[in-house]
Amino acid sequence: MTSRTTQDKDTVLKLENISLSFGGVNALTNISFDVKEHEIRSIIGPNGAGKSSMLNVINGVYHPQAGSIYFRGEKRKQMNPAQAARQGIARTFQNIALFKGMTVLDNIMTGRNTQMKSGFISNAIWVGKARDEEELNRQKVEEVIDFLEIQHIRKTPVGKLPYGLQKRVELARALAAEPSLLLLDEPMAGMNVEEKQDMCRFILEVNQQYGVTTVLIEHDMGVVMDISDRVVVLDYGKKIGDGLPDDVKNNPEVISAYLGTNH
Amino acid sequence: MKRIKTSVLGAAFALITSLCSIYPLQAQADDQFVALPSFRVGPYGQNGQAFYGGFIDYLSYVNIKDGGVNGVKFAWEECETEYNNAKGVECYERLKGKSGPSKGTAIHVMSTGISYAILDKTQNDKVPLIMMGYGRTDAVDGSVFPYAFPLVTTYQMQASAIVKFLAQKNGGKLNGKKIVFLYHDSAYGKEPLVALQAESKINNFKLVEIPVAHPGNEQGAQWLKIREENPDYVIFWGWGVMNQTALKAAQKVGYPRDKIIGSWWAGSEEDVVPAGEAAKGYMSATWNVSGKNVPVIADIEKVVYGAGKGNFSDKNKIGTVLYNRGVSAAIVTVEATRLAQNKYGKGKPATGEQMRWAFENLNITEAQLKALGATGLLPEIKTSCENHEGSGKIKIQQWDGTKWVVISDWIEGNKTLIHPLFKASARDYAKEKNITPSCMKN
Amino acid sequence: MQFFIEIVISGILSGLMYSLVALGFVLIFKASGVLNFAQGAMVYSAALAVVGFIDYGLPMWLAVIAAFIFMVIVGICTEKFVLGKLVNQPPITLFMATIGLSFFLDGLSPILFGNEVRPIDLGIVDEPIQSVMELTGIGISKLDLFSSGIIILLVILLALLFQYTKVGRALRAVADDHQAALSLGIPLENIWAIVWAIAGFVALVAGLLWGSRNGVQFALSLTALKALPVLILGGFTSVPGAIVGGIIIGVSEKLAEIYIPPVLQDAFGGNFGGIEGWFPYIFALVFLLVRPEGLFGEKHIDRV
Amino acid sequence: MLYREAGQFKTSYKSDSQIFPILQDRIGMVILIAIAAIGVPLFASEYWLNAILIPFLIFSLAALGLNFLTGYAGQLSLGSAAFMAIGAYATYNFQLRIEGIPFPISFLLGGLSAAFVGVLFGLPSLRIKGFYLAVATLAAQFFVVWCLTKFPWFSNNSSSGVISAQTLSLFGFTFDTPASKYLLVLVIVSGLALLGKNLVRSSTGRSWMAVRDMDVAAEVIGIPLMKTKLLAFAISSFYCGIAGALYAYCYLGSVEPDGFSLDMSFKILFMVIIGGVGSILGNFLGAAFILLLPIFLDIALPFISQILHLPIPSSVVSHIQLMVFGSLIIFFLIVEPHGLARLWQISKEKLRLWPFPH
Repeated sequence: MTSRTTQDKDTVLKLENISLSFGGVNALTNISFDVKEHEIRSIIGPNGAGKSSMLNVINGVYHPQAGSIYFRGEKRKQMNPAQAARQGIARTFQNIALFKGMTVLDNIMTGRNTQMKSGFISNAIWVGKARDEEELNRQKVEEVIDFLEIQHIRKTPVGKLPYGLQKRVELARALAAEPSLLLLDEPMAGMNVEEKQDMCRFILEVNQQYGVTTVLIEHDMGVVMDISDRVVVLDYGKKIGDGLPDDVKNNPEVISAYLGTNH
Repeated sequence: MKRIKTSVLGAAFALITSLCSIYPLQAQADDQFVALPSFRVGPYGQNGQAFYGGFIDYLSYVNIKDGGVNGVKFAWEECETEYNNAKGVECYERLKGKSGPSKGTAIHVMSTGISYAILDKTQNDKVPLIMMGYGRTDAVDGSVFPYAFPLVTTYQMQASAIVKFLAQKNGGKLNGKKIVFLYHDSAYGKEPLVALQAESKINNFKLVEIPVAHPGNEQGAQWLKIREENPDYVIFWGWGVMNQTALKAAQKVGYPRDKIIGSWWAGSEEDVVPAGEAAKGYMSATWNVSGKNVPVIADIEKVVYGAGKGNFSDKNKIGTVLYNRGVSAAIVTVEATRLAQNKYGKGKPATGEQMRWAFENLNITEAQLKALGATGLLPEIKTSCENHEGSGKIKIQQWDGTKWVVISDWIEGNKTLIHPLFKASARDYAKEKNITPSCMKN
Repeated sequence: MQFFIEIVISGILSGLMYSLVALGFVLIFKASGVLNFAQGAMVYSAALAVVGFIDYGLPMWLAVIAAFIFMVIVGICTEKFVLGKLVNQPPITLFMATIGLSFFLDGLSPILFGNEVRPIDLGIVDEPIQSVMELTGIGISKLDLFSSGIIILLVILLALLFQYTKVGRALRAVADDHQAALSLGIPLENIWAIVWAIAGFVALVAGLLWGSRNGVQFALSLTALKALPVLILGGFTSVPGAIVGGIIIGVSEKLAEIYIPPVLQDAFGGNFGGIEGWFPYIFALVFLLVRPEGLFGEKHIDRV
Repeated sequence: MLYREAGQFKTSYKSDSQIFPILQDRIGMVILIAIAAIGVPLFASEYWLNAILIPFLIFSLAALGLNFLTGYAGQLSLGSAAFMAIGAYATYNFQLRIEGIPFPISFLLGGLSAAFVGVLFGLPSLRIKGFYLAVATLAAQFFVVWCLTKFPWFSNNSSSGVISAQTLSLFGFTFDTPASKYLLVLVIVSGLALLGKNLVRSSTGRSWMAVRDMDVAAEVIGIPLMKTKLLAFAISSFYCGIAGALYAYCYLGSVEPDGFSLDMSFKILFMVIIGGVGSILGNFLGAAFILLLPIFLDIALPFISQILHLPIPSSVVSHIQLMVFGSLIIFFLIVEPHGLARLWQISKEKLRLWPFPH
């Protein structure tokens, strides 16, 4: 069931009093925030604050018990991830979720799956429709590959790649879908400085060149404060802060959350 | 690791290439070749061992004693089928290639499934397919199945004969009696159904059909049902593990064993010994008697094993039901060869066609059996184009806990009732395959 | 009615026989997360070993002990040479490895112990208990009753082992969480070897009981197929599940075998007996769709 | 030296996405096809055609079918033989009951029937995974065989439940000689293999592999699990169905339901494992290996026993076969989970460098 709402156009995503629990354990309680067009919105917080759960709610992996989600003005209680993907929500995962058995190229090609329409019969026959479509999408994918500078590993099975590159491939897969909303779950976790710099560059470029709205979960405060437009702070599944990076930085609650409880 | 892998690869290709070099070797040109796709392992390996052991022992007996038939020695080769149809086909193809000039004297597969699978092939290759007490029974009609011979007797005739036996026990009639037919749920077990249904009509006894799924090592429910039905007799069409399981299960529910009467594939030592006490009193049909008191069996032990050419390392299988059945099958094959040579020239191996004629014109009389020292081992056999069966007679034997005791004379099934059934089903087959039935002259 | 009771009783008794085989699966699955398809082959091997050693001239009790030792060796070798080499492989791979193992055993044991069909005599005649028979007209097989007794005894024994011995505690720790167990300094290899040995013992008991029921032959290794639906029903990790599941399967399949074919016969004609072969599977499958975690198995959520 | 791709540049995505990107492979393939299509029928003995090559091709096809499901979509199935049975019996009935239907149509329909049943038994895969599913597929195995045995209609009321295949003829030409049957099988199998190859390198194949490798992630990037899994079941069963029809019509000639036993399903599974999970070529290698091994042992072991002067009775031979089978499965799972296909690749890698080690 959907209903038009009277919020301003350039809000891409709006969450209202989201609550999520697993068998009595509350992961998220009564959280509301919004994401505006073209911004980089960061979600920070100590471990177990419910950041990943938040993303899982947004793209329909988890279904909140309470609250409502507005995506491009469309209200929805819940949807399954595939629908979310078709509506242009792409994401990466905290611990890499690439398809280990496949090459980098194939992994990224799966990102195009929502765009590929030809049925299995024409796929089997190959010549003609399916083949042209394959080529078209291959070009798109190659653009992404060039953009992320991973041409050299095109044909390598992802399992064989170092961690940093895998993260990058995962981003590539997400971008290949040409999403309007990109969810990044700790894209820089476990990276060295250079890798982080690259990743930041990519995120910013994606956001600026292609104007992709981005929701980012990241631990590295420095990074967060540099690149994000606005920041949400979660702690124990509750929202304890929301606003521009500087405001958040000086928010006493946030400080206590980070310093008081030493995670 | 790498080294292992490459070596594996090497091995794999070595295997495949070396296989390409296999080419069917030709058997000795002047031998009479018998193809034996046998089975000595798998669920039914026991039965195969005894049967083919006997078969081979008799062939070597003939070779040693009288140097074959008119100087033509017998050659044979086995190929393990594990009672599996696909393997059977592979074996058939392999063996038939080796049979040289006498293209497949005769082929014994001792498996209804396999005989079905190679029926058409034998037809095209002109190799007589001998199914002694198993296989496609409507092949009795030689005008449709010129190369297939369900010799001696068929499941249907056997079932009919068993009914006759039971009738005799009840002073000639079975009116109002109840008989359970407990059968292995396969081609083998289903063949007799038509016969029994027909018999139940004319003898008006109540027939209760209870199938057992392969392999039949769990029959609790079936026997509970039988106990509930409490029939006068159980006619039992089991095979392999199903047999001893049935006897055990019968004991479990307390059904008297001497009211159970099995088919000839449920009536060998291999079937009753594992059941131990439970088997005592159990009856079964057979078309060949067991024991060493048959002259030829004793002679085989003396001649063949005396010469150290026996097929078994230990002789305890000699004289068992299936061993003697193997010998009987071999006797018929040898006599057919003799007949073929008499017609087409002595001293040279007979071809498939010639053997076909011989099998279709067999006439093994009591006198002949006596001469062979096989009196009472198997019934007289007289075949013709209309009758590839040739006998249709069985005896009934009973297990006394240590050995099988024959308790009846030869009983013939109700031909006038059964053979028309064969004709009908053969006609259907002919129609389905658009064959025009016709008897071959020679 | 009396007939119905009889069916249920015999169902329960033969159901427990399935549980016995299922038990072997559960033990190994709990401890090492492997669905050991070779359990059936182990039952076959164990039974063959017993009769084989008897043929070699050992007395019954000695043959049983020898067979047990044989099974332990098999178990340890499996751990060392098969599963030990496959650590961190996906469960399905391990499962397929055990299919391979079952073929290996089906081939090996007949070579060692001969493949003639032989009976095992436990000294109990498998016939209905007369007194009960006369009293109620219900036939209860002595052997089955005896077997059930043994099985219950075995379960209690295992329960005690798990509860009160050091090894048992270690086993449970392993079952709960491999990593944690490792961090507690429990050497997994040994634990697994022990589990396989126990599973071997269970297989031996199963082999003896099934063997005395049907004689020792190849079909014993098919008992695995009877146990699988039990596992689905009871869950792969639950001992009580195996017992209850076994009973449910046993009873339901017997009832089905007796009461469903006539119905079908009226509907379609022809003879529809022999549904025992598939009924437990369909039954378990339907049950799964309703309750994917089985009777006693615990639910789990996909984390991302 | 010979086997080098040096100087072969890909100038378009088309040429980059060829099945055989390397020239030598293409040449090799052409030669292979030529031999298979012309050389073999001319020179192979009847034994080789009937007893080895035809079943080899048929089982390759069945293995291919199972590989879609297990190798690519990651759904372990132990019921392949059942779907072969459906294919065989359905085809038989279409031939029997529809007057003058050309056999390719009835083969197609047979395959489709198998696909339909496959989808039915695939439905549980949406709720249950791994072992539970594997065991569930056993339900298919037993139930289907039972149905075919029990409903006389399927076997045209033959008293024995055995069906014997009608002769195949098209435009007046009848396929009755071994060579003609072989060619028929060859055409169908290689055709389906090509289609299969296309399928697995297309978006369909990628979504299968995605589901196999991580279904949650697959769903998140917009791959509908249900559709993908069921499609895998359908196509897998279709291939098995066709294989079954060929098995009945071009190999055995007459089949009974019990022939399509659990053993056969396992055999096919082993072909997939040993040949190579998730590889097209692998199915052929695996089928060759599993089919030829027993025949090879049949012939080799007696030789060996003669050389070593220790008598090996035929029963022991077959038991040794079982052991070798089992060991090989385990061996491949341990040493090379990707089977012969991967070994073939490795050796090609070596060939590229040969004779220079590095």
